[in-house]
This record gives sequence, structure tokens and C-alpha cells, in this order.
Amino acid sequence: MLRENKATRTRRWRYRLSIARHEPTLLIGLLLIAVLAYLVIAPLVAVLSDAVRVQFGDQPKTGQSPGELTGYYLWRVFRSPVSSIVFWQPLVNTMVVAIGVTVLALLLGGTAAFLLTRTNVVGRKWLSTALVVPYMLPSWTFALAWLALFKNDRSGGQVGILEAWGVRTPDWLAYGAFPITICLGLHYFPFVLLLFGNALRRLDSQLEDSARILGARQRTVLGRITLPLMLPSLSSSTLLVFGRILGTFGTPYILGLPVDFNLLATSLFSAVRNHEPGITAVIATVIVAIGVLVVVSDARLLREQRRFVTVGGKGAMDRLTDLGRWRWPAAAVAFGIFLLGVVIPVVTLALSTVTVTPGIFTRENFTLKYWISDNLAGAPGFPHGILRGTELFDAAWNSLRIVGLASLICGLVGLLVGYVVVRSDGSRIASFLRQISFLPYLVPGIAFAAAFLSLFAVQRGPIPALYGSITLLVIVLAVTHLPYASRSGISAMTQLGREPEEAAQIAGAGWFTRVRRIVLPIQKGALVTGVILPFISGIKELSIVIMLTTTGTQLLTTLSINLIDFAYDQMANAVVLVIALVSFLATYLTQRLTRTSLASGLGG
Amino acid sequence: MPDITLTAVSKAYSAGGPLAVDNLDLTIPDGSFTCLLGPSGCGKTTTLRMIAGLEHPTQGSIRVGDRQLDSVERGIFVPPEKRGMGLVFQNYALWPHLSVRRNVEFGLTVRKTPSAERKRLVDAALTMMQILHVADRYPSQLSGGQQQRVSLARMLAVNPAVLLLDEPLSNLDATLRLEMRAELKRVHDETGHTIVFVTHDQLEAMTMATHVAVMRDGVLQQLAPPLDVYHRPANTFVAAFLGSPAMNLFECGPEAGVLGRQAWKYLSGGGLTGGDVHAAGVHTVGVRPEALRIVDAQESTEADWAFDATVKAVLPTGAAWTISLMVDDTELYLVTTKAIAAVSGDTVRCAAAASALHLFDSSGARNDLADVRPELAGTAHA
Amino acid sequence: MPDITLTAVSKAYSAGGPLAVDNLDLTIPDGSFTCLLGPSGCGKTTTLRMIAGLEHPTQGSIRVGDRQLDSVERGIFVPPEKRGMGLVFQNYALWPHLSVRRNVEFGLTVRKTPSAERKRLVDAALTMMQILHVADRYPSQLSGGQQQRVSLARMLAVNPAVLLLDEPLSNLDATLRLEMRAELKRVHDETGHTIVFVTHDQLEAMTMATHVAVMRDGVLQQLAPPLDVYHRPANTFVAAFLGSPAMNLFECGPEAGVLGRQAWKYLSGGGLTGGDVHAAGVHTVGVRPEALRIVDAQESTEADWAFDATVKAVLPTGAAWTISLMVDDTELYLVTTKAIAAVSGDTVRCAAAASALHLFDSSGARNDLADVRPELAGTAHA
Amino acid sequence: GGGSPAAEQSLPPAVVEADFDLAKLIAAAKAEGSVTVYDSTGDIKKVAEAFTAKYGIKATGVKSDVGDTLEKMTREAQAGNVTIDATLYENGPTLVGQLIPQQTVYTWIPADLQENIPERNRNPLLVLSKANVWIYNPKVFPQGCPIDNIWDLAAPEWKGKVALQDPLGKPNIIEWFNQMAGSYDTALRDAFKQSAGRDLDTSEPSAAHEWVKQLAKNDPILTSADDDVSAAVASPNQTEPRIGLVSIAKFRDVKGKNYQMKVCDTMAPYVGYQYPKFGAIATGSKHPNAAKLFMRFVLTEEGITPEMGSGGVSGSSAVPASKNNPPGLTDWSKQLMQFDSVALITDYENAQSMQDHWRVSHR
Ligand SMILES: Nc1ncnc2c1ncn2[C@@H]1O[C@H](COP(=O)(O)OP(=O)(O)OP(=O)(O)O)[C@@H](O)[C@H]1O
Ligand SMILES: Nc1ncnc2c1ncn2[C@@H]1O[C@H](COP(=O)(O)OP(=O)(O)OP(=O)(O)O)[C@@H](O)[C@H]1O
Ligand SMILES: [Mg+2]
Ligand SMILES: [Mg+2]
Repeated sequence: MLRENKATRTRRWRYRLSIARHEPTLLIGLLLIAVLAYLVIAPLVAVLSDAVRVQFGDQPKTGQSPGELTGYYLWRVFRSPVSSIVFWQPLVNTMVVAIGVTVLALLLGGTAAFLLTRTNVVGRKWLSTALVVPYMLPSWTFALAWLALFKNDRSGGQVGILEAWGVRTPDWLAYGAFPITICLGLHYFPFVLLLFGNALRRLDSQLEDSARILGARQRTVLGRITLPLMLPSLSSSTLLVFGRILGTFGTPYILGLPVDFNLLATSLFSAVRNHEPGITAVIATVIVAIGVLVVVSDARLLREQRRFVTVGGKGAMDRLTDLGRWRWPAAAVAFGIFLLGVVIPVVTLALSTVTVTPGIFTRENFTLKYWISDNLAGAPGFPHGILRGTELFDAAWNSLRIVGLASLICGLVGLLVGYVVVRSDGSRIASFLRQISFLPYLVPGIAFAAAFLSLFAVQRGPIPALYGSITLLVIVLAVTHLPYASRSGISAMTQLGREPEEAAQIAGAGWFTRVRRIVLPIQKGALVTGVILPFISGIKELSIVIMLTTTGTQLLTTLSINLIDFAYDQMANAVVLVIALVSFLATYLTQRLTRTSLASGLGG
Repeated sequence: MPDITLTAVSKAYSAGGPLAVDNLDLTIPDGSFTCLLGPSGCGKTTTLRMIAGLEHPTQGSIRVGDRQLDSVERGIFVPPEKRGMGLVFQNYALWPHLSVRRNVEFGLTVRKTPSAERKRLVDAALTMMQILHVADRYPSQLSGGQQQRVSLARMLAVNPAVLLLDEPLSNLDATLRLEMRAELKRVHDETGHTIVFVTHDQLEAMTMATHVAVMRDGVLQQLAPPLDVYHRPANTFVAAFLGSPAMNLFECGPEAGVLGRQAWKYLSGGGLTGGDVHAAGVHTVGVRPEALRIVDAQESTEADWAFDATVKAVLPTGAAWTISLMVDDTELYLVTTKAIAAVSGDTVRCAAAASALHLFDSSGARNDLADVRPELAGTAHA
Repeated sequence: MPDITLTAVSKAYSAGGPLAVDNLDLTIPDGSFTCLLGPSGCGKTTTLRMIAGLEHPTQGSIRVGDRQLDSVERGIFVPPEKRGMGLVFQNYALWPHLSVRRNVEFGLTVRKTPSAERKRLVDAALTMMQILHVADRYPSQLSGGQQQRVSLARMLAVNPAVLLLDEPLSNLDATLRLEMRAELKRVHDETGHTIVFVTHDQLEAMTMATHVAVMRDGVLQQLAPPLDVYHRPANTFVAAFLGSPAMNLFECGPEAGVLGRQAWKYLSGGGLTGGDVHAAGVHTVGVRPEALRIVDAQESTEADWAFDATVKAVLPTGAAWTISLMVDDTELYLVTTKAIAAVSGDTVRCAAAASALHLFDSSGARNDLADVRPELAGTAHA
Repeated sequence: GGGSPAAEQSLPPAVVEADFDLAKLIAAAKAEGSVTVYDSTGDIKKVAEAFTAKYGIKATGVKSDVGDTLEKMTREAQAGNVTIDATLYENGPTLVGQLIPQQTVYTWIPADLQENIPERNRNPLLVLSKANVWIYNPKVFPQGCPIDNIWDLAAPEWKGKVALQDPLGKPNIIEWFNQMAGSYDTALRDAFKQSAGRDLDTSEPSAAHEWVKQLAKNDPILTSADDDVSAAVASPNQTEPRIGLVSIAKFRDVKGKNYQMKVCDTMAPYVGYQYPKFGAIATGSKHPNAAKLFMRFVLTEEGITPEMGSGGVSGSSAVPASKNNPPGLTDWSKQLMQFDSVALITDYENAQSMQDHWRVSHR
């Protein structure tokens, strides 16, 4: 009896195997896992294992010799007298800020996405590109803009405009949790806008119609039907925002320092800067652990994927809600977001590039020389405005080339990850891939880059020494930015039922044809998001680039940082504006060419 | 709830595009069981969705009694959730993230029905639709017919005053369909609610509806009780559209084909001249396949129109036989439940009662000859 | 392409869950036009999808001639794209991102058909389905019936050797349906391809199919030519399932109701004793509504079984009348195309030919009494 | 037991070639063709240009954070794929604590210039001294610097008015604290006595610890970069009374941005501190001779001048002091504290505890 069962089971396995042979999902899944294990797990282990090994130079503190196992770093972070300063308080702060930012980003992004994809709000075509811009500006520009407005004498530099007018800005408004939350929320809501918007765009409006018919008010429809169906994209964008807060350093540092408000990220970065690999590793491990926890809960939440399938076989509809007399007020909301998220920071930044002394708005203080002068005195290595000479254009081309390639890879691999994760529904491969493809997001870029340097500086097996080559930069940028694409891919694929693919199979299309002709085009929006997000993020990337470029490859970010060193903050900021402009143009053109603007409908 | 009135309603999906619904004037009587019939793409779904408030007319107004629901002219729009109507979507529109039970329950939850009552109503609806056993599954785990029944149950559970059903039984088997029809009929009888439904099953329309509205290319062709529509089609389109096989239609006149000349002669006999018939505008004659019968020579009476035809094919359809006949180059169909001995190639004599002849003028509109020949006028059925 | 053979195929959607298809042995003859019939949820779609390779059997094997397509035992699986079959999905499964034309074109593009040829074929398919005018729209801009026709056109364009159609005409109006049927029939006749289709329209099954397979709860009930299935149903389920109104079925025996006792007496007459009938296992008797007729006293012959009944209701259905009758507490239906004068409450005499009686044993299986009473055996149709 | 392992093992000796021959070195360097040098200031580009101009050897100067340089050189060395040939490195503690003992880099001294380099600056090799100084705004304080003692910075009237870069973000400041604790204890105590009129009484291990604690508790304005410090003190429309600690490089802004700033030249015991920039050559360099030649180059006047735009003192006594000193800073050796290279290794070991000391006090 038992043996017979076993025989049946083997037979059944054989059958399943022969099915799997024709469904490259499994194969691709394994392949992706292998590649990612090498590119993600290996560096990650290299970084994290420092947490329990004595680092060179820490012999006196630990009383052990380098490389030995030690609990010292754990003790220092979790139990020592400074642990509350370096860890516990930042942990609490991080949670507060992360939750706040996530909620704010969901609110802003969700509202914007709804208005742009489902209603006839005034200017939706235009807004659907414009509202992505906040993410194109480095996050610290928001902090700068904030300080320009609210700064009081708690911190260095000049006071903000309000104080200058005699309005006393309290510390809680000027620094700490509140402004950090606002600034980061404004910065990261485009994640939600893009992911959630893509998902909304594919939602069959009849699903909402049927609820309204049953008497549900808009709010109920939103809460009971729309949002639950959007869960994959919501949880993906939540993950992206949340994960980013765990690692974002710039804004919290600028806005938190004056009131001693630390996040895990600031703790981490001070550990990195102070060359404490052990401490770095411990805090990074905590961040990764929190991230993994969130990813796991996301996987649990979305366990039954078929529940979220909104692109099926029966005809869908995409009707826009007529806002009627609310068209203009709604547009005002959208433009309000635009004003806060784009206009203010950009203007602040732009003003800083045309004023000799920042913050003084007198005629003689304005100048265009940082842009166009062909002879600037006193700057080593950069004696002219940034639009003169070839430096800017070379750097822009390098950035475009390297980051562009990396983000294309990201987009494709991300969608593949999404495909495999969703199609091998619930299998171990799926959940592993889901997690591993998100991990790079949680590790600070500099730590990752350092590990990569060790990994790829010499030939390993068939892989030649890549260190110093552009290839390595592309690979690292692709790996570290893959999470954007894979999340976008996963949430999009969750929505797509099997029917369209089955129909193609029946029509005689093999796997590649199906993916190329059916899946990719239907997921065009997700694919483009999976390219755009890494691109925008990658073109702003500095720490990885600095660590992995050898010499000669000037990128926009390195150019900007060099200019700061030459004391031309104006020009550095001008380069930042150029970065944003390049991002914007690339995004705009991509959306134009692929017709994936959030404002476009289901077909075509 | 009083009558639902659509006044001069037009709908174009894209500005300047073709009209999905064209200047529709339609009154759905209170408490009626009105059936929308018409070829695929004629605007039935669009009409239902406009009544429900899901689609906005480009022109015209919709009201229930005195309550304006839509009025393009006066800028009135009542949102769907405030109309108190139920709609069963042609493609179900079930919520994939809710189990069958929760799908059905939704409307009641929205109405804040107490939970015990809710459970009772949901169970009743599920039982009525014979899907109680799949209550805990998700829509994606159901067969097509089961999904369709969930969407019916979802609407029936909340018992709205106006039920709009878009091909609600199309994916059900005959037995089930019969049972569901009975249930709908029962609901209608018990509640007296207004039901508007779209079906392609003419038997369904005939047996269930109190009113039938036939549409074509967005334009209303006829609104009348079902037997009237069947027996007194307002025009050739309606005549040809209803019935399976469709009504035999042929041109009739002194210059028409053999059959048409024959009919012309018959019509102009008995006191009428060809000129009279001509003056009355008769252009097309129609006769339903089941109104034709095969007769022995002596059997046909004077009140009958009779002619000879060649049997082309005999198709058994289970309960009956469909016989296709040729008269010269005109093909006719005849349906009978009586077994006949004729085989392909035989010549048989056919007859139809004069009252079974439908007359249409050259624009296709019905022409009852009432003023010239009263005995041919009136209803076509016996 | 040779026969499609399913051997002992079972399918459970979840391990250990209920069987959607239960130990199915089914041979679909090469070149046949086989129709799958059965109540909603009985496993028709599942069967089609397994044949197409989209669903994987839990047990059993599927082959075409000698070519194994699926064999759980031998671990064989041929992917759908290599099976060369066409499938029209019950829910269309159109590609939302492609225009109607591109939807239809897709299969040809995959097959690398030259573009001129492709255009010709696509245009032909669109024209055949009468949707050429919407060729540039996207699926979301079509009516339900138009979508369904796109999915048909999509499959017809590539002209596969096996066509699997899952309720392909369910959302079409009667006229269109007739035309589409004719087209399918023509395709079948011209190409000789095998067609397997699911329909809930029995007329469709009767007029189009060369074979009908009736399923129930995943189990095959009967596979035979359509008239055989109609006139010689293998069991009470099949008998009751086909026909509208369904066959009148009643228990018959010395202890049954009035009608049953009556029939028992009739069957045991003419040389047979009740014991004989009993021995033969007769338990249920069935008679189709259209096999019943209302007769004058003298009209019924000895070969007829006749009884008196009370008219309960007369329902006109357009072409015919359905009359519901009561005999004691048993309800019977009778269908006639002849107008009758009787109204509700009248008593009429009904008769049916002996050969029109269907006999079933207590398990519900057909029992033709062939050994005991040859003249009652054989086909039930005249 | 007594001392730490790192301290016990003394640094490997600096390499001084006995058979040094400049002509040979130049020839060998030319044969290697190129050299790459990392520094934490962008001025390195100009140095590299000058080097190339002089020797015709392609030199690349890269500006890089000290931390990144450390990480990068360490990883390159571990992986055996070295692209950074030499570095001008500003973080002494990690140099002697990590880079040199791990043999990632070594110290090389051109034999012909050895005489010009004071003994104590040879291992590690000090190339250039730069300075951080306390500044004030002469427009706000036309009478000169408002304070005359470093302890005043911790006094209540300067609460919330002292600006400096966040010590936790600037290793250099922590190192300064440590150097004060080691070498300048008496100076600090004297200054205290001078200021308060009594002896310093503290339970802290050193006067510097006490001072750091008081400063931290005095609610200083912490910034993420010293641009913000100079802006806080000296920007044109600034009217608040403030004192700030900035790098002398910020005096560029006096011309460029109309900043009003002056070194607080009255402050006792010192107006700021010198911090060293060391030179080291990568052990695994593929251009060892070019690196050596470059190292020699930056010990000459033409080589180091580009880095002394806003002041500095070359490690070589043969190079005259820069004339670009900021107003108020006239004598580097008297006005500024100087880091003691011998203490670098203890600085390295004490960095974390000093950070913690700041952290805990700053609460
Ligand atoms: N994905 C699924 N998971 C679980 N059960 C399923 C799934 N799909 C179908 N079933 C069940 O399997 C049985 C057979 O389904 P199938 O779709 O084959 O029915 P059908 O004969 O096509 O019915 P219909 O006429 O309603 O389309 C049904 O009871 C259905 O509920
Ligand atoms: N979103 C849309 N955009 C453009 N045209 C549309 C759209 N929806 C429907 N139409 C067109 O409007 C006409 C009417 O459509 P409707 O869905 O009302 O037809 P219907 O009578 O319900 O047909 P069916 O019986 O096939 O369901 C059709 O010609 C259809 O192609
Ligand atoms: Mg419709
Ligand atoms: Mg089905």
C-alpha cells in the first residue's frame, strides 16, 4: 500500500517535471536565484559577517585578535551605555519617521494616482509626468528648501525666510521628526504614484461600478473594493518607501542634527564614516532584518495571488470618473502637491545657482556666471560656467549611458522576477526570489559597493576582474536598484491573470513569444516604471559610484561633488538641477515613446 | 417606484464618434418585466448602464417618475449608489478578492443590515442560485455558470426596487435556466419590482417579459408585449429578428419572383384589385415558419394561401423538424412537430392562413391593410 | 488528425479536493463535431482545458491517435502551443493591449504567415464574424457579443486542426447565432477538422453536433449522436436534462400515483403481465412533452397510451404553446404547435404512442424491455 | 596586560633607499607611464597637472573622502588589484592604525630630501599641515574677537552660540580632542586658571575631557559641513554673535561670497589646531616608481603650492610657508596646536571612547 503510494507519487513528480520543462518559469527562477545569490547574498554575507568578527584595529577593545568571533559589537550596539544613543533611540525615531513618511507618501501618491488615472482632473496628462519630478531631485534639496523657509538659529548658516521676517519658528517645526517626515514624504510619494497608478490603470472599472450599484458610497468603494484589490501595488510601494527610510541618510542628518534627532540610518552612516565595520554591520543587520520582516509580511499578505487578478479574460472597462464641479478643486490639490514637491525645492535650488551669496535677493547679488561664464577665477580644475566646456556633457553622457543600461537591465530582470514569483505561486522559489531581490535595497550602498569591490577586483571563475570597468558599475547599479523593478514587476504581475498568456499559448506562441508579445506589452507600464525608478535613483547615486569608479569616468554626481570641493556650491547645485533635468527628460521621453503615461487607458 | 422614462437619450463613447444609443425614447412601465432585445452591439448594455447611472448620456434625460436621474440639459446627475437599482453585469464583475459569500454579502453590509439577517438573506440568495456549496470559494475557482449565478445572487440579496439584468442566464444550462427564470418570475411576482433585462434567448423573452423592446443600431424599433412583438412586428427588422428560424420574408408584387407574384395575386383576389394592394403600399410579405403547414390538396381552404414547393432538406431538432423549401429561387422554412414523409426533392403543397400573413411597405414598416381589407388585418396569430 | 482519446482522466483542482472531472473515458472521433453538454459546473470547461493542455490531469492520459499528449503515469506532457489546437475561451481571454485586428492576427504572426496572406486571412475572419468595422478598436471598447466574436475570429483565423469551443455563441443574438452556426458548420464541412464544443443551447447541440457527450458532476453519462441522446437517453438524468420543457418523468408501478398506476397497467397489458414488467426492472416512465398530444376520444389507437388530464395553464411561446397538465398530483407538460381551445380547468384526453414511452430501471438507467416486449423497444422516435 | 596589541607592535620603518638616484627614479617612473593619487581635496588635480607637466608622466589626481579612500585602498589591496598608487591622507589614526600595519601602504621618503623633514614627521610622512581655526565676525565684533580663552566657549553666555561641525561626523575633531587630552593637558589647565582664576577640578581623566564635556553641554550649533559654520558666523547678513570652528580653506569665501570672518587671534591657549596630511604609497602599486616620484614631487615647493592656496605648512622645511594665511593667523607654530604623530596610534584607539564621551555629554 505504502509502496504503491510512493510509486504514484514518483510518477506524479515525473509528470510535474515534464510540465515544468515546458514552463521555463522554474528554470528562470533557479537561474535568477543563482545569479542573485552570487550578486546579493555573497556581498551581503561579506558585509554582515563583520558584525561578529573582530575588525582590524579593534583588538584593544575586544581583547581578541582580528577575525575572531566576538560579541563586542553586538554588546556595544544593544547593551552598552551608548546603546540608547546609537541604537535604541534611533530605532524608535526610525519607526516613527518611517511610518509617518509611509503614510504621507501613500496619501499623497494615492490621491495623485487616483486623480490621474481615474478621473478627468484638469491637466492630468501633464501632471502624470510632472508629479514624478520630486523623486528626481536629491532628497536633501527638500531639506534645503525646508531650511530656507523655517530654519531658526538652532543651526548654523543663515536663518530661514520666516525667521528673517520675524516669525519665530519653533524647533519642532524647523528640525526633527516633523520636517523629516514631510520632506521625505514629498520626496518618495512618486513611488506610490507610479506603482499604485499603474495598478489602478489596469483595474476594471466595472468592479467599482458593481459596488456603487449596490449602494456603496465612493469612500466605501475605495476602502472595500479598490484598495484591497490594489494591495499588491500598495504593499510594494509601502515596502519601497519604508525600506528607503531605513537607509536614507541625507535629509534626516541635515534636519535632525540640530536637535540631535537620529535615525538608524544616521547611526549607520556615522559608523561607516568612523570606519567601524563591526558596528556598521550590526546596524545594517538590524536594518536588513526589519526589511526582511516587512517583506515576509508582504508575502503573507499577498499569499493568494489569484485574489488580486484584475486583468482577466472578460472585457474590462476603464471609465473615468467625471469630477464635475470638483474638477478644478481636485486639480488644485494636484497642483498643490506639485507646488510643494517640485516648485519650491526647484526654485530654491535654482535661486542658489544664480546668487553669489545665497539668500540675498538684491540685484547685484544675481549672476548667471556659474552657468555660462567662460572664465571663472579661482576655481581649480573648473574655470568656467558649467554649460561651457565639455565636462558637463561628458559627465551627462556617462551617467546616461551607465545608469541607462543598468536600469534597462533592472526593468527586464525585475519583470522576470515578478513573472517567476507570481507564476510559481507560493512555491519556495517564489518566496525566496521575492525576498532576495529586495535585499539590496536594505543594505547601504557604500557597504554594498565595498563588498563588490572585494568580490570583483579579481578574476573569479569565468568572470574576469571587473573592478574599474564600466561593466562593474552597471552590474552594481543594476543589482542595487533591482528592488524598484522587481517590486514593480511583482505587483503588476500579481494583477495579471493567466488567461492572456494561455490564449497566446493556444495560438501557438512559445514562452519567449508570449513574454515578448503579451506579457511585456501588457506590463508596459510596470516595465517602464521598473526602468524609470532605477534610472532616477541611479543617476543621483554617489556612494556606489565613488567606491567603484577608478579614475577618469566622471559622472554627474561626482562632478557635482567635485564642484562642492572647489567651493562652487552654485555650480554644484546647477549640476544637481541638470541631473534632475536629465531624469525628467528621460522619463518624459520614455513615457512618451512607450505611451505609458499614467493618464493613458487600458488599450493602446 | 414609478415608470422609468428615457427621453431622447443619445450616447456616443467618443465625442463625434458613432452613436451607441441614438435618440432613444423608452418608457419602462412600473412593475413591468421589460426585455431589451436586439442584435449584438445594438446598445442594450449601454442603455442599461445609463439607467444605472454608470454611463452618462451625451444627450437627453432619464427619470423615474418625477425624479430626474440624468438630464444633460439641466445638468442633473444622480450617482449610481443613490439610484437604488441593481445591475447584473454582462461580464459579472465579481470581486476577485472576496469569497462568494462576501461578494453576495457586500450590498447588505453597505446597507448595515444586522449580521443575523444578513446571513439569512445571503444563504437564501445562494440557495436560490444553487451555489451554497461554493460559498467559501473565490470567484476564480468557479465555473463560468457559477460565476454568473454569484453575480445574480449578489444583486438579488439586496432586493433593489429596479433590477437591471444584462444577459443574466447566458451561461447556464437549460434546466438551470428554467429554474432561474422561475425564480426571477417569482421575485417579480412577489415584489412587484420593475425588472429590465437583456437576453438573446427569445423563448426567455417571450415567456418572461411583460414588455419587449427591440433595438437596432441604437434605435428603438418596437416596444410592446412579447406576443404583440412576435405576432405584430412593427417592421421587417423586428419580424426577421424574432423567431428561429426567422420569419420567411419575400418581396411581393406583379414583378417579383414566382412566390411574390403568387402572393400578390392572392392578396389582390377576393374583392381587392392589385391597384388597391399597391395603393396600400404592400411591398414585402412575411410568414412565420410555424404558420406554414404542409397540406393535402383538399385540406387548404379558401382563406388559406397555398402554393407548391420543393423540399430541400429536413432537419430534425429534437422536438420538431425544420424543413427548408424552395419555390423557384426563394428559400422558405417550415417548422412542424408532426413527422412528415417527404424527403429532399419531393414537391409538397404548403398553406398558411390569410391571417398569418404579415404585410410591410417598402420602408419595411408594418402595413395591416386595415382600411382596404379588414380580414387580413389584425393580429397574425390564430 | 485521428481521434482524441481521454483515458481514465481525473482532475482535482486542489490536492484531495473534489473531482472536477472524474475518471473520464471519452473518445472524440476524428472529424466529428462533438458537443459537451451538462449542467453548470459539471466539468466541461475543465475537460476542454485539459485537452488543450492548459490544465493538467491529476490522473489518466490524453492522446490524439498514437500521440500521447498527457500521461500522468508515463510522465508525458506536450505543452499547449505544440498541440496545434484552437480554443475559444468561455471568458474570451482577449488581449487587452492589442486592437481587434492584432488580436486576430496574433496566431498568424506567430506562425510567420506572410503579411499579405495574413491580412487576407484576418479580414476574412473578421468579415465572417461581422466585426470588420470594429477592427481598430480595443477589446475594452466592444460590446459583449463583439468580444465573443473576436475570440472566435482569433481562433478561426489560424485554422487549427482541432477546435475547442467553450460556449462560443452564448452572448450572441439569435440571428447572429444562426449565422455563426452556419459558419462553423461550413468550416467543419470544408476542413473536416475535429470540433469539440460546449453549449447550453440544446438546439445548437441537436442541429450541429455529430456526437453529444453529456456530463454530470465530472462523470460522463452518455456519448452518442444527438438524436440518439434525445430519443434514447441513457438514463433519467440525460432524459431530464435534454429538451425544454424537460421530459415528463414519473414513477410507475402498482403502488405509484394515478398516472404511474395507469402507465403500469398499460405496459402490463398486451400480453405482458405486471410481473414481466416488474422483472424487467421498469421503475420510471418518461414521455417528451411534444410526444404527448391532445386527442378526441376516437382518435387514439390501441398502440397509444391515453389518459385524462386537467389543463392547468396554457403558455404561448411564440411558435408554439406549452400546456401544463395535472393528473391527480403529477404535473405534465405538453407542447403543441396547434392552437387548442381548452382553457385552464378543462379536462382533456391525452395520448402518446407506445414507442414514445421511455422506460428506466430503479437506478435510472434506460431499460428498453427489448426481451419482453419488442414493440416497446427500439428508438422512441417515430 | 599593559598596552594594546596594536600599540605594542611599532610601525614598520619608513623606507629610505640608500642608493637613491633621482635620475634613475625618473627614468623608471617614465617607463611606468602613469600614476594615480587620491587626496581629500580637489587641489590634487592641479598637483597632478603640474607633475605631468614637469615629468611627462600621466598623473591622475582624484578627490575622495578619507573614509572612501581607506575603504577602497584596503579592498584593492585585499583583492590584489591596486589602482590607487599613492595617497595624500588626512586621517592619521587610521593610517597608522590600519593602512600601514595591514601593509596596504608604506611610507617612503626620498633620500635626497630626508634632511628637510623633521625626524618626528618622517613616519608616517607628513606632507602638509593644514589648520582648523576659531573665527568670529568682525562686523559684529569690530573690537576684535569677543573671547580670549577656549574655556569661554563653554561659558553660559556662549550657550547655543558656538558653531562647529558635528564631531561625530568629522574624525578630525575627535582626533583633536584626543590630542588635547594627551599633549595639551597643562596648557588647557593653565588656560582654565587664567580664565576662572582657580585650578581646574575635575573627575574627568583630562582637562580636555572636561572641556569637551562642557562644550557639548553648552548646546553648540552642530552642522553637517563647515560651510554652514562659516555661514553661521560670517555670512554677509549675519548679525548674531557667534564663534565657529572652520578649516582655513573657508577663507576663500571671504572673497567669493563677501564673508566677514577673522581668526579669533586672541584665544588662549591656541586659536585652532594644525592637522596633518600624510603621504603614503600603496604596497601593491603597479607604478611604484612613479608613485615615489610623485611623493617626492609633493615635498617640493612646486609640487605642494597648489594645495596651499589658503595656507598651510609643508612637511619639508625647504618649502617656505604659504603667504596665503588668513587674517589673524600669522604664526602657525605658535598660534596653533600641533598633532603629535607619536600619539596617532593612541588616537586611533581612543577615537571611539572620545566619541562616546561627546555623545553622552551632548545629551
Ligand atoms: N480554479 C478552480 N479551483 C477550484 N475549483 C474549480 C476551479 N475551476 C473550476 N472549479 C470547479 O470545478 C468544477 C468544474 O468546473 P468547470 O469550469 O469545468 O465547469 P463547467 O462544466 O465548464 O461549468 P459552466 O457550464 O458553469 O461553465 C466546478 O464545480 C467548479 O466550481
Ligand atoms: N468603451 C467603448 N468605446 C467605444 N465604443 C463602445 C464602447 N463600449 C461599447 N461600444 C460600442 O457601442 C455599441 C453598443 O454597445 P453595447 O455594449 O451597448 O452593445 P450590446 O447591445 O450590449 O451588445 P451585446 O449584445 O454584444 O452585448 C457597440 O457597437 C460597441 O462596439
Ligand atoms: Mg451587452
Ligand atoms: Mg465552463
